[in-house]
Amino acid sequence: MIITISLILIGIAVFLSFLRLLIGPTVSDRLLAADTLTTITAASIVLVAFVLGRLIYMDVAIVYAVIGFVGVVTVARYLEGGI
Amino acid sequence: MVNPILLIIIPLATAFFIPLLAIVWKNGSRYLALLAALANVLIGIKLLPYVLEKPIHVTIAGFKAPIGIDLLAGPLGIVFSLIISITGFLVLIYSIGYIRDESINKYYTLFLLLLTGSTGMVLTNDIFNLFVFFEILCISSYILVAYNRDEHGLEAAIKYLVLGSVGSLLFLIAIAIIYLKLGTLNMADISDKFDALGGSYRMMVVVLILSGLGVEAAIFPLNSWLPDAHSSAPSSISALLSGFVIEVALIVVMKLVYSVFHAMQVLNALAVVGVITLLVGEFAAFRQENIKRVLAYSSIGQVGLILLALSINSKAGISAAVLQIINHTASKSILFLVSGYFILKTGSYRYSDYSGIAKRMPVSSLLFVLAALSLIGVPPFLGFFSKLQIVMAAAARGSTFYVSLVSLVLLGTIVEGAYFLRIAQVLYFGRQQDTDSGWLETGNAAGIDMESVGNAPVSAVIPVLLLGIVVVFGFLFLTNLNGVTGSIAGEITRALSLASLF
Amino acid sequence: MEIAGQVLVLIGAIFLFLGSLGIIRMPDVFNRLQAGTKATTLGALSLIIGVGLMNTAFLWKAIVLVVFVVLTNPISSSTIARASYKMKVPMFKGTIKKMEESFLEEEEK
Amino acid sequence: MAFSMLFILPVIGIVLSLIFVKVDFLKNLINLTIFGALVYFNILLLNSVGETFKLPFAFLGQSLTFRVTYLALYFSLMINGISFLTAIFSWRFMRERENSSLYYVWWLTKTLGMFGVIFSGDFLTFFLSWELMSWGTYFVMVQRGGAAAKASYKYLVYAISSAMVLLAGIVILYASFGTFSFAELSKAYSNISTGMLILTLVLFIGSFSVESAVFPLHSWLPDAYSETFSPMSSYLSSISTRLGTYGIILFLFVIAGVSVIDRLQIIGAINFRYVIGVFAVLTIIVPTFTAVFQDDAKKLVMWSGIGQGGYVLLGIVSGSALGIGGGMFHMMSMLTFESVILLSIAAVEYRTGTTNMNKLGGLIKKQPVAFIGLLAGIIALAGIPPMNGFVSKWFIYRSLILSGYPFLAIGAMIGTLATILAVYKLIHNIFLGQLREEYNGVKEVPFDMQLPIWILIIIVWGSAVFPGITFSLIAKIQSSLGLTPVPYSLNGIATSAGDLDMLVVSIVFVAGLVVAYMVYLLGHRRKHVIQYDNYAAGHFLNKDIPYNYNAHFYAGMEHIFEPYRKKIIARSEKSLAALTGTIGDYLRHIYTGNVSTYAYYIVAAFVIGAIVLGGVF
Amino acid sequence: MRKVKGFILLWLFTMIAWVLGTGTFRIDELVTGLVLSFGVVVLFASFTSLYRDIKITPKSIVLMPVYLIVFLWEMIKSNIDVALRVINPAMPIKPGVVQLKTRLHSPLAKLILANSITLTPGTLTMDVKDDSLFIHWIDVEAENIEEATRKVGWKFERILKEIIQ
Amino acid sequence: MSNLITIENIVYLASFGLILIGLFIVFSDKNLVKLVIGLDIAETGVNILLVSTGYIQGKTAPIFSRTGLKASQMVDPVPQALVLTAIVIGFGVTALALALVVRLYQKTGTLDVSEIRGLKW
Amino acid sequence: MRRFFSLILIIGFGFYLVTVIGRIPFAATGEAKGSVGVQIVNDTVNDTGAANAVTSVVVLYRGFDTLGEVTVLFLAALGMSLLLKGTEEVKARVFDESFILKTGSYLLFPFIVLFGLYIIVHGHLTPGGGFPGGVVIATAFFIIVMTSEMVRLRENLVSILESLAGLTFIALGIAGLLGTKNSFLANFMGKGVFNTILSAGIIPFIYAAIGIKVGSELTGAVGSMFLSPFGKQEEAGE
Ligand code: NA
Ligand code: NA
Repeated sequence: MIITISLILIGIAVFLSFLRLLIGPTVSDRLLAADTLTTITAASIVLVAFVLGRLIYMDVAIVYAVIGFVGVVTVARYLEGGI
Repeated sequence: MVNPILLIIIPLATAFFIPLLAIVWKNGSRYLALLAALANVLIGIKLLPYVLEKPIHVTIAGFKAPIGIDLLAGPLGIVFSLIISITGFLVLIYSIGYIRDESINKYYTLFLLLLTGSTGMVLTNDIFNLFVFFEILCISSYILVAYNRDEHGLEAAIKYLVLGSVGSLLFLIAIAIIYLKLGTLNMADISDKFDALGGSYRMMVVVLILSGLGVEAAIFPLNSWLPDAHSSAPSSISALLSGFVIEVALIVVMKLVYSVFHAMQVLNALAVVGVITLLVGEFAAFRQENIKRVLAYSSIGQVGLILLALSINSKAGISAAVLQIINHTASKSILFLVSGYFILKTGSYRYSDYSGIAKRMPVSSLLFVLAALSLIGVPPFLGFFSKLQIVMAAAARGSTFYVSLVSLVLLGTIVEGAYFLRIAQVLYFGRQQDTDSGWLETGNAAGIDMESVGNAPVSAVIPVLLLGIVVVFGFLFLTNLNGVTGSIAGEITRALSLASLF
Repeated sequence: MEIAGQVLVLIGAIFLFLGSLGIIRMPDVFNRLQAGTKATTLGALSLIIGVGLMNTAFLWKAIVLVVFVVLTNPISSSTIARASYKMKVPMFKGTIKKMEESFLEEEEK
Repeated sequence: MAFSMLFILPVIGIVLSLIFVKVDFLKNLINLTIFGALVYFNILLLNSVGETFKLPFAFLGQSLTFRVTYLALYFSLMINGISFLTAIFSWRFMRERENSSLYYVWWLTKTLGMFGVIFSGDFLTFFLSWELMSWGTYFVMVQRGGAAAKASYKYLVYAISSAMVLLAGIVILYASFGTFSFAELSKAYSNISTGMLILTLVLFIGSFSVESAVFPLHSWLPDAYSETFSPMSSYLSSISTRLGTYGIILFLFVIAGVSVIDRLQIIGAINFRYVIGVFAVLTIIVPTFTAVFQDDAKKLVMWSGIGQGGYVLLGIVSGSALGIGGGMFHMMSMLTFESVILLSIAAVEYRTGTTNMNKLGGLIKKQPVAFIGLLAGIIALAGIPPMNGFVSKWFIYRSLILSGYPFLAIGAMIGTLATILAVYKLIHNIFLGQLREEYNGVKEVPFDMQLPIWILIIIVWGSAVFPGITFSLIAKIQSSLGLTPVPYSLNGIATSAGDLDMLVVSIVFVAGLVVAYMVYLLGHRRKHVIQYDNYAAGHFLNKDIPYNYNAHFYAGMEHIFEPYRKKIIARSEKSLAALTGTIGDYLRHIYTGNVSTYAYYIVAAFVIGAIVLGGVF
Repeated sequence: MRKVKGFILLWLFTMIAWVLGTGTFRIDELVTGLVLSFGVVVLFASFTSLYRDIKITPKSIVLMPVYLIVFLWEMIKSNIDVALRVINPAMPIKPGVVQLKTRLHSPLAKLILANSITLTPGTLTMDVKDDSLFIHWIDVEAENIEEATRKVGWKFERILKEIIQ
Repeated sequence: MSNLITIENIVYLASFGLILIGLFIVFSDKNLVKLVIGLDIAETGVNILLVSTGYIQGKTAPIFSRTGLKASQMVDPVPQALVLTAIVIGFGVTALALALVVRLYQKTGTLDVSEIRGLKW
Repeated sequence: MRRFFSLILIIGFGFYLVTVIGRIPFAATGEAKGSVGVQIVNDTVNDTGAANAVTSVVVLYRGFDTLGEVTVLFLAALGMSLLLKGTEEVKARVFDESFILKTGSYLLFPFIVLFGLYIIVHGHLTPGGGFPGGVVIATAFFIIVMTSEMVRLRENLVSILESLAGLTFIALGIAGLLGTKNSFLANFMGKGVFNTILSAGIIPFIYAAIGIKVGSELTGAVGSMFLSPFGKQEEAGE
C-alpha cells in the first residue's frame, strides 16, 4: 500500500520533472530537470529492486546515479564553456 | 594442424601489441605488422591443402554450434584469408617507404585490424559474429580513409561512415528478424531452418542483408561512398579497399544468398544490378581526370562484373568470379600502389600531368600498364581468362537474358579499354594537346618538372613486381587456380547444414 | 524496522514529489535548484534508507548509494548554478547581488 | 617440326631481341635470320597440308588446336615473304632510330599472333591469337610515340571494340553449339536458324571489317599505319589488314558456307553477299577519293590502300570462281605493290627525312631505284598492265559482270579513276618536277635497301606475267573450301567466259612502252634549272619564300569536292566519344556528393528490392 | 608522514565502501576488496592529498558524528522550509547572491562546507574561490559578508575546522 | 481495441518509430551533427528491436543470484549480449563520427551536408 | 521537396517494417521457437558456473563477439586520438576551473574507480561486468579531465593498459586453445563455488581484462576529445 502510494508520488514527480524538461525555458532549466530526474530515477530503481526482490538491481541504481551525475555535470560544464 | 582461428588472432594480437612495442621501438610496428601478415600467409598456405579436402570446423570456447560461435574454414575462407594476407603483406612492404609521418604506429594498428576484420568475415559461420567483424572492417576503413586528415579524406570518411552505418542498421534488423523467427544465429542452423520461414520474412531478410552488406560490397546504387573513399585514402589503403575489402563483402553476401538463404530467386535481379553497376562504373571512370577516381570507378565496374558472375547461378560462374577477384585484387593493387608514387612524385592527381613519366619510373609504369591490360582482359594476362570464363559461364546458361548481359559486359570492356589505354599512352608518350599536331613528350600544364621525378623506392617496387607476377604469369597456373576457385564455387553452392558440420 | 522503513519510503516519495513540484513552481533557475536539490536529496536519502530497513539485505548498498547521492547532488546543483550564472540566465526580478568581488573574471574587471 | 618452328622461332627472336636490346647489329642479324628461317620452314610446311596440332595444355577444358590448310599457307607465305623483305630493308633503315628498341619484339609478337590466327583450328585459339596480333599491331605502331601514339590509340579503341564484338559472336556460337571447333561449327551451321545466322553474320563480319578497314570502319587506318616507322608502314599496309580479310573468308566459306549465307535473300537477287559488296565498293570509292587530297606520301598510299582492300572484298563476296580467285590474287598483288611503293617512299625518306610531298620533288635522278620501284608499284596499283594489279582487277571486274553485278563493277571502275589521279600525284610530286635545293646532295640508298625493292619489282611484274604460279595455290584453296577452282594456266586462264594470256598482254604492253619512250627521247628536251632560278608574280624567288608548285596539287578539284567531303566518319567518331563522355557524365551525376542523398539511395534500394523481389518469393 | 596518513585514510574509506557495497565479510570478497582498493590508492596516489587534512584526534573523531547530526538536522529543516515555500501559494521569497568568507583552508573542508550550505535552508553555493563562497540565498537576511558568513556558514565551519585542518 | 495494446506492439511502435524518425533525420536534415544524431536514434530503435527478441513475458533477468531461481523463469540472455555488443559498436561509431565532424568542421567551417560536397562525381 | 521524398521513402520502409516484422509475435513464444538462448539458460550453470547467464553469454558463448566488440572500442579510441590529436581548437582552450566540481571529483574519483572494479569483478554474479564497469571507470577519469586544466594522465599509461588488457584477453583465449578442450576461449579453470567471486573459471579474469580495456579506451577517447596530447602534461603527483 505504502509502496503503491510512493510509486504514484514518484510517478507524479517524474511527470513534473519531465514537464520542466519540456517547457524549459532556458537550457539550465532543462538541465536541472534532468538532474532531478536522475535522482528520482535512481531512487525508484531501488524501490523496484525491492519490489522484485532482486538485490542485484541495486548496482544498476548506483551505476545510474554515477552516469547521471557525470552527464549533468558534463552538460553544465559544456554550457558554461568550460570544456 | 594449425587452428584457423589464428588467422584472426594473430593480426588482432599484433594490433593490440603495437602500442606496447611503440614505447621501446618507435618504428618497430612496421616490421611487426609485416611479420604478422607473413605468419597469416604461411598459415593459410599450410591450411589450404587440408581445406580443399574437407572444410575445417572450429568451435570457440568449446561450445558446439549453434550454441556457441563457430568458424568454418572451407576453401572460401582460407583462399580469401590468403588473398587478404598476401595483399596485406605486400602493401605493408609498400607502406615502409610510403607512410612516413608521426602516426605510423596507428597506421599499422589500423591496417592489421582491417586485415582482422576481413579475415573474420570470411571465416565466421555466425551471422552476428559476421556483423562484428564487418564493423571492425568498416571502422578501420573509415579511419584509414581519413588517415591523412586532409579535407577530402575527412569528407570521404564521414560519408563512408554514415552510409556504412545505414547499411549496418539494415543488417542488424535482418539479424533481429532471424533471431526472432528462428532463435539462432549460426549460419548452418539458419540454413537448415530458413526454407521453412514464410515468404515475406525470407524476402525481408534477404533484401535487408543485400542492401545492408551491399553497401560495403559496393553494389549500385549503394556504392556512392566508394569513389570518394577509395580516391581520398592513402594509396596503400586504396589498394586494400579496392583490392579485397569490397570483394570480401561481396563474396560473403553471395555466400549468404546461396548457401544460407538459398535465395536463388534474387539472382536474376542481382545479375541485372551487376551489369548496371559495371556500366555505371566504366562510363563514370571514362569521365574522370583524377587518376585515383578513375581507379575507384573502375573498381565499381569490376565489382559489377564480379557480381554478375556470382549471380549466374552456376559453379562455372562463381568459379570465374573468384578468379576475377584474384585478378582484380592483384591488378587494382598494382594500379593504386603505382599511382601512389605518381602522385607523390608529381604532386598531382591528374593523370594528364604524368606526361612521359614512364621514362622516369619505368618499372612502375610498365606494371601499371600490365595491370591495366589485365583488368581490361587482354590475353595472356589473368584478367583475360577470368573475363572469358565469366562470359562463357553466362553464355553457357544459354538464355537471351544472359547473352544480352554479356553483350553489355563487352560494351563496358570497350569503355574500360579506352580510358585505361588513354592513361597508359600519357605515361609513355605524353599528353595529347588540343591541336592535332601538338604532342608533348614531357612537361605538362601543371608545370611539373619531370626531370626531377625519380624512381619509386625499392619498397614500392618489390610488392608491385610480386603482384605483377600474379597478373602476368597467373595463366600458367590456371589449372591449379581453377581447381581452387572451383572448390570455392562448390562450397558456395552447397547448402550449409548443421548436421554436416559435426 | 519494517514500519520505519515504510514510513521513510513514504516520506522519501513525498519529498521527491515536493522537489519536482518546486522545480515547477519556483520562479527562476536558481530558486528551482534550491528547491530541487534539497528535496530530492532528502527524498532519495529517506526512500533508499527506508528500503534498506524494509529488507536489510539492501541496507549496505543503500548506504553506499545514499552517500553518493548526498555528495553528488549538491555538487551538480552548484555546477548548474555556476553555469547558469555565467551564462547570464535571467534571475527572478528583484534578486539582490551583494558581492565585494565575483567568481566571474569578467565581472571583476 | 616445320609447324612448331613457325611458333618457336618468333619466341626465340623475342627473347634474344630483349636480351640484346642495346646491340643493334646482333639484333638485326638475329631477326633477319629468323625471318629467313621462317620462309624456309613455311615452304617445308607445304607438304603438311591437312595435319592438325594441339597444344600440350588445355584450359577452360578446351584444347587449343591448329591445322594446316592451303588457305593458311597462302597467308603464311605472304606474311613470311614480306617479313623477310621488310627485315632486309629495316637493317639499315632502323639503325639508331629513337623509340625503336623493341621494334623486333613487337613485330615478332604480331607475327606470332598472325600465325595463330591463320593456323588456328578453333575459335578459342583464333581469338587468343587475334588478340595477340591486335596488341602486337598496336605496340608496333605506338612505339614511335608522338603522332603515332595518338593514331594507335584510335586503332586500339577500334580493335578492342572489334575484339569484343568478335568475342560476343564466338560466345554466342559456343552457347548455341557447345563448341569452339571450326570443323564442328561448320557442320552445325547447316541447320542454323535465320535469326542466329543474321546475328552471327553481323557480329563476325562487323568485327573483321574493322581489321580489314571496310567502309565505314576504316578511318583508323591511314594515320595509324603511316605514322609509324616507314618499313613497318609498308609491312602493315601490305599484310596486316588482310588478316581481317582472312577472318571474313574463314567465316563466309569455312564456318558458314556460301550456300547457307545465300539463304538470306533480301530483295530478288540482292542477297547478303551483295550487301557486303556494296560496302566493298564504298570502301573503294570513298577512301580513294580521300587519297587524292593527301599531301603526305605515306598517307596517300594508305588511303588508296584501303580502296584496294575493297577490291579484295568485292572479289571474295562475288561468289564466283573467278571473283574469289581474283580477290585472293589481289591480296598477293596488294602485298607486293603496296610494299614496293612504301619501301620506295621509305628509301626517299631515308635520304630526305620527309614524306611530305610538298617538300619533295625532282628526285628521279637522285634516287632512280626508288623511282622505278614506285613506278612499278603504282602501275600495279592502278591496275594497268603488265603488273600483277591488272591481273587481279581483271578477274574481279570480269566476275562482277558475269555474275550480274554491273553496278558494283561501275563503282569499282570509278575507284580506279581516282586511283590513277592519286598515284600520278605521288610520282609527280616526289620524283618529277623541280629538285629542291636542299636535296642536291641526296644519293640513292645503299644496296641492302635496294635489294627488297628490286625483288618486289620482279615479283610485281613476274606474278603478272606468270599468274599461274599463284593461281595453282589459289585453286587448291578453292577446292579445299568446296568452291569451284579457278581455271588457270601458267600465264593466264582459258575459259568459256573469255581468256587472258598475260604473256601476250605483257609483250604488247612493253612494246608500246618502248615506242612511247623513243618518242619521248626524240622530242623536246626540258631545260633543267635549280630551284631558285624561277620567278613568281614578277619576283625572283629565294630561300625565304616558300614557293612550291607541288602544294595544292589538285587544288581545283579539291575546291569542287570540298563541300562533299563532310568527314562524316571523323565526326561520328567524335560524337561517339562525346556520347560515351555524356553517358559517363549523366551516370556520375548520380553521385551528387550529398551524403543524405546517398543514404536515401540505400534505403530506397531496400524498398525497391522488396517491391521487386516481394513478388518473386 | 602526512602522505602516509592520506594514503591509509583513503584505503580505509575505500575498504569501507567495498564492504558496504558487497554487503558481506566473506574472506574472498574481503581479500579482493583489499587488493583492489590498495591498487586504486597506489595507482592514483595523487588523489590521497585531499585526505591528508583530516585530523585524527579523539576530539575530531567525536566531532565527526556530531557534524553528521547537525548537518542532517539542518537538512531536514531546510526541506521543511522548502516544502512550505513550495506549497505556499504566495511564495514569499527575496532571492539574492551573496558572498561569504571562510577561514577554512583545506579543499576538502571547503567542499564539505559548500555542499552543506547547499543542502541547508535557503542557500545554494554557486562557487568557491579562495576564501570566498558565493551563495544564492532564497531569502536574503544579511547582505554584508561578515553577517552572512555568520548566519549561513558558521554552524558548520566551527565544527569542520576541528575535524579537518 | 485492447488487443492492440500488447507488449510487442508497444515495443514495435517504439522501435520502428525511432528507426523511421532517425532515418528521416538522416535523409532530410542538413546539419551533419544532427545527421549523426539521427543515425544514433535509428540505431537505438534497432537495438530495442534486437533486445526485445529475447523478451519472454513475465520472466526475469537471467541471473541465478540466489537459490530458487529457475531457468524456466528467465528471459533469453543471448539478445542482451547481442545488444550490448551493438550498443558498444554504435557508441564507437558515433564517437568516431563526431571526431570526424569536429575535424571536418575545423577544415571546412561548415556542418551543412549540402555544402560539404568537395567530392562528387 | 527533400522532406517530401524522405517522407515517402520512410512510409515505404515503415510499411515493410510494420507488415513484416510487426506481425511477428515474440513476447509469448520465446520457448516455442527453441532459441539457442533458452538452451543456454538451461545449461549455463552447469557449463560455466556463472550465475549471470548474460555474462556467460558475453564472455564465453559469444566471447568471440566480445573480443570483436572491445576491438571496435579500441578502434574508435585510436581513431579519435588520430583525428583529434593536436587540433588547433583544442590547444586554444582555456579552462575556467570550478573549485567545487574539481574538489568533488577528486574526492569521488577513487570511489568511482573502485566501484567500477567492483562491477567488473562481480560481472558473473550481478548485472554488469566489463563494459559497464569500464564505463564507470572511464567516467571517473572523464570528470577529472573535464574539471581541471591539470590532466594527470599520460597517453602512454592509457595505451599500455589498453594493450595489456587486450593481450590478456587473447592470452586467456589462447590458453583455452592449448588446454584440453583445444578451443579458443575455452574455460580451462575450475568453476569454483557457485555464486562466489572466485567462481566461473576464466570469466572474472576476462571480464577484468575487458573492464580495464574498456576503461582505458574510453579514457583515451575522452582524453583525445578534451585535451590532447596527454603526454605533454606533467606527471602525476608533485
Ligand atoms: Na543528481
Ligand atoms: Na541537487
